[in-house]
Amino acid sequence: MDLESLYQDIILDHYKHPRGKGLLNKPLGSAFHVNPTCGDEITVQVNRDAEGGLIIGYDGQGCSISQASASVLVELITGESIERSEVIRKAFLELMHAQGVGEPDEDVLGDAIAFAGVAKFPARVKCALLSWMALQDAEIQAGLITTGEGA
Amino acid sequence: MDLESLYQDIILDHYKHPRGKGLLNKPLGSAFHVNPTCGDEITVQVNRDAEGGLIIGYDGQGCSISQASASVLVELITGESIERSEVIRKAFLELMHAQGVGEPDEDVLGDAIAFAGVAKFPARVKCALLSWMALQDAEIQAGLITTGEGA
Amino acid sequence: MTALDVAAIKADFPILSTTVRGGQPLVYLDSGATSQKPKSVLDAERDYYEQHNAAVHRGAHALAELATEDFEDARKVIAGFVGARAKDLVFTKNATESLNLAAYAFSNASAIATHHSGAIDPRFILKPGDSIVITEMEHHANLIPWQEVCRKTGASLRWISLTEDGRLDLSNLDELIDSTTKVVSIVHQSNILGTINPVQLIMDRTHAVGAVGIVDGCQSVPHMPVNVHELHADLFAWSGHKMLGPTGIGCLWGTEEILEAMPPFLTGGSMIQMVEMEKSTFAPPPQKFEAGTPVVAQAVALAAAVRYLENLGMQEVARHEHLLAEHTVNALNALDGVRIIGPTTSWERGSAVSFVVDGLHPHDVGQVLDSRGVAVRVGHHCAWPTCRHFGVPSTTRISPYIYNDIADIDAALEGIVAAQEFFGVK
Amino acid sequence: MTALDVAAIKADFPILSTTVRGGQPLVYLDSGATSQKPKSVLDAERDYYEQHNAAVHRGAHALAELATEDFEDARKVIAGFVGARAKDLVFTKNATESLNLAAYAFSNASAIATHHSGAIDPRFILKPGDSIVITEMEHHANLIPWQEVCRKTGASLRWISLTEDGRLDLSNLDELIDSTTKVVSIVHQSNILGTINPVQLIMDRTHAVGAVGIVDGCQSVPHMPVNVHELHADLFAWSGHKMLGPTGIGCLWGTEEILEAMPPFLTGGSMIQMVEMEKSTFAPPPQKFEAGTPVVAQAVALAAAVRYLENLGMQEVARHEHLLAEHTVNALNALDGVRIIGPTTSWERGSAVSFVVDGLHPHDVGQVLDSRGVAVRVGHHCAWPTCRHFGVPSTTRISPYIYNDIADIDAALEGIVAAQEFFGVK
Ligand SMILES: Cc1ncc(COP(=O)(O)O)c(C=O)c1O
Ligand SMILES: Cc1ncc(COP(=O)(O)O)c(C=O)c1O
Repeated sequence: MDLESLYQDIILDHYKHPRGKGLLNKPLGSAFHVNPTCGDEITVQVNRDAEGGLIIGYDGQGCSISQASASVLVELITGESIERSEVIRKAFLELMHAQGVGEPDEDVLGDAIAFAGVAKFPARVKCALLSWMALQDAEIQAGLITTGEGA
Repeated sequence: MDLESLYQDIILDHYKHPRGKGLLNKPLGSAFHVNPTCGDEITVQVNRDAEGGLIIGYDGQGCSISQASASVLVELITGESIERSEVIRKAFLELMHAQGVGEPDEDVLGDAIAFAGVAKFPARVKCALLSWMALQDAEIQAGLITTGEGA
Repeated sequence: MTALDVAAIKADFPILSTTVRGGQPLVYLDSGATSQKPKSVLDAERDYYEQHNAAVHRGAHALAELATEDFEDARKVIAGFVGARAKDLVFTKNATESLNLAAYAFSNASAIATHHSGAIDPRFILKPGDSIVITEMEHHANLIPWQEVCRKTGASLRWISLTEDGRLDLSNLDELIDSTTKVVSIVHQSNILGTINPVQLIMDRTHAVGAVGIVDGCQSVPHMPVNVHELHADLFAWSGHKMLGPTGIGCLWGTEEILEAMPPFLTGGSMIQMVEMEKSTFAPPPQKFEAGTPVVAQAVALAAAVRYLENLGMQEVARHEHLLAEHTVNALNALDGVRIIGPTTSWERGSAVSFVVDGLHPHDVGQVLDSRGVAVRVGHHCAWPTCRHFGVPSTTRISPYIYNDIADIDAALEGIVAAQEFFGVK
Repeated sequence: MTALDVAAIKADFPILSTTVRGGQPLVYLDSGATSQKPKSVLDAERDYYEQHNAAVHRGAHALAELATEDFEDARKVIAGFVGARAKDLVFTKNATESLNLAAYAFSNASAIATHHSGAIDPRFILKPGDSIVITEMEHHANLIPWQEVCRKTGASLRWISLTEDGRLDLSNLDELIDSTTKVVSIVHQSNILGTINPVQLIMDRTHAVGAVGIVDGCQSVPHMPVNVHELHADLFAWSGHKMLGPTGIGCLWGTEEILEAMPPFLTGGSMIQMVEMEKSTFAPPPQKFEAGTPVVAQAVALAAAVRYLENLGMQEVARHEHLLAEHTVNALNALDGVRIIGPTTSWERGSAVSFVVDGLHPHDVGQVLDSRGVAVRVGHHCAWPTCRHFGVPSTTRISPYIYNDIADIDAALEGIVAAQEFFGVK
């Protein structure tokens, strides 16, 4: 098997050098998610800056995929509007459920297109989605989106 | 299949003309048994005559095998001593578990040797044993034998 | 005349070309108890073991992925068969476990509520004064679990009685199902009488009083098209082994809402969200109800059974069985000294037909049939109170399936006459 | 060096000659999760369906006789494997159900006792103030059912803690198991640590305080000779699928006395003595605990698995696994940056070995091994609190069986080094 198709350099880089890791002082919403098969945990928090752009905080422990995914999430979502962040979140979900077929949109997903290879490993899809599911819950908690939206 | 090897003439005769069917006035012991797969029921009762010989009463409903078996039981056990009745009961149990091999002892079993063919039909062995198991319980209840004896 | 090509179907079932009792060709008419299995089902199970077998949901290696995919694909196929979504389908070991799972929701909730207030959905909490309603034609699997719930909670059991021709007596339905009623659990098609019950009507009354409605579909799913949404039930249980599937698998469908609300039943691995020594939280349904290593190979095989049936078409299956039912009831009605227990016409009834023969015990009827290679069931068919209702200790039951034709039924009919002759009651 | 002819054994398992991940030969080291199945087991199951399949215990026709005989012969063979009598062996769907069956005896008895005094054996009635004792190395299957019993009865849960090298800390055993204790339920061999526990000693203490003693034998029965009488337990649970058997079957052995005393768990057909609408009485064990159509084909197949193992000899199996354990722990001890979670010597431990790699997450270790065709398990192995105890979120586990040799272990070891290199932590 081609290990590099799963562990792309971008993923390994985010894993080793996570961007924006750390919790917020006064989050608007916060969600703790856990992967029940391996015990990996993540807390994702949201707030908004003066212009209404999103501020993301997170902390957790887990495998390279789940950690890199959270780091990429922060990079992609920080400063974005709710609407734009929903577009990105849904595109990432779609990518993860595409089982490796189709061309991800780099304009929307940026570094996250590196996760295309993960979609071929059903057991790792959960890892990649962990922070994104927590983001959704944190946004619901913050009243920024309503339940079920784009679930 | 040879239906006659199961339904021997003696069995059919006892089925159509049951001997000594009916309950006792004041039984020493009485046991009600039921076959949980078909709902067949039998009550067997014991008492003793002046010389200590056994008196048997029974009533119930069921298939030809269970009814004929009860009738044969009455014929064989009535008037016998406890000791002798235990010999007969155990011989009948053995016959039923012999799966049709070996030669039953006609001196002990009398008409009951006709049940040798029943032993080849596991589902019918229960029918044949119904009254004999009830007899054992009735004798235990009457204090004539103790639990487990020859079980 | 029949809707199915029975000869071709028979050829798919290896056991149907065997002989019994010293060379008699087997005529299998005991499918109400358990059905036979086509080659494709046996192949599916074996292929799973030889190619993909691994622990599902827990592993990350290649086989674990394949096994998990097989298992969840099977769930989709089986759920789709009854018009349901995969996420609303729980696998159990048999319909009996499915019905117990439902019953334990009530006794567990009631027990937890005595020690912990709140957090438990009040619909499941039973106490003295509450009632549970079933029918007098229930299989023991849908009777004794409710007796046990009553023993544990103090609730009381009520039942819908039967008419002379083996249908539900609905004359006092609104009194039976009243404001005290918390659960109504009824059989869709009776395994002993063959009656098909007006489930939707009873479920609607159930919901009118705010009770939970449960349907036992053991004898309907194998024999007719079933769409769970049309029944208006909250929970719907059935078994795999009666519909060409293997032993060891049962199903419980539930609405998303009810499955979410029910407390778990079996607990352990794979049904959890988080576990500490002091307390645990649970996964969403269906995992919440599937503790431990699930019945994986059985699910894969049952999906193959579903594919086999879908290939025939359930409308065609139902039509075929209706023709067999018609032939059977007409022929039995015409036989001297034979009385059908259950509906004597083919209207709203399945192909399983119970009967008694004057002067003959069912065991003896069954034995004569068996001596001719014809396998039927004798006994109370796990519906003992139904037998009592009709004043018989037991019955003989002919229950055909897709691989039976009119000739098979006729073999049974001839056997009945032969039994009457053998025992001299004719 | 090994006690078994592994090459010959491998040839009996079709799946072991398949390839994964684009042509890598499969090295299966996840038998602690579920074992693979030899041809003879698959043949036995198929033969049953093709020749004898019918409803057991209920039918009187030829097939029903054959099926019943197959099923009850299987019970004898499987019971005999652990030195037990057939009548003391209950079939379930998995060990999780077996352990739940045991736990529900207590919650059911307690609930019934609140509504009906007498008739219930007081040993099973729990109330606030009573305690249940387990260990900190239990599989969720032997933890959550007891948490649930506590929620339902108000009893409290206690546990035996662990030493640094993954053994039970028995220093305060007599305080933990005291006069308040009604149940002690412990694992024979830990699935995550590999530790073999001094079960007999703990069971003797259990009986000294008059409590019921239960042992989870999931990881012992497949791997060593087990005689239930030597363990001094009242109840003993294990699964079929971890010992070459099919999915969908578990076992519960109990002493005659305890099985008689326990209330039933699942209720329905085949477990009854008499049934009326108002009340039912129950059959003697084991039928009392086997409601509904049992796992017949699975029992037949599990009996074939037992025959396969008996043919190898369980002493030889244990010796083989001991050699593998020794090799594995020694090699892992010698690897830089690798820490075994559990006993670091082969004394009183099985061949399943968990470990963590500095700087690497178990998922990533497992993935690298998987890319080389080596299947291991990563995660908390359904023993999450045990992971917490050792301060790790999860582990990687190598768990070999009779079809693995030293070369298989070495393939895993090489994979660990490759993972360290790939992720640059070496
Ligand atoms: C020690 C132990 N107990 C219980 C179980 C549960 O077994 P099953 O999943 O077969 O019910 C397992 C296996 O997963 C185990 O290893
Ligand atoms: C109507 C009905 N309900 C429940 C059951 C129980 O099914 P199982 O034995 O598969 O659990 C049966 C079959 O025996 C049945 O016919």
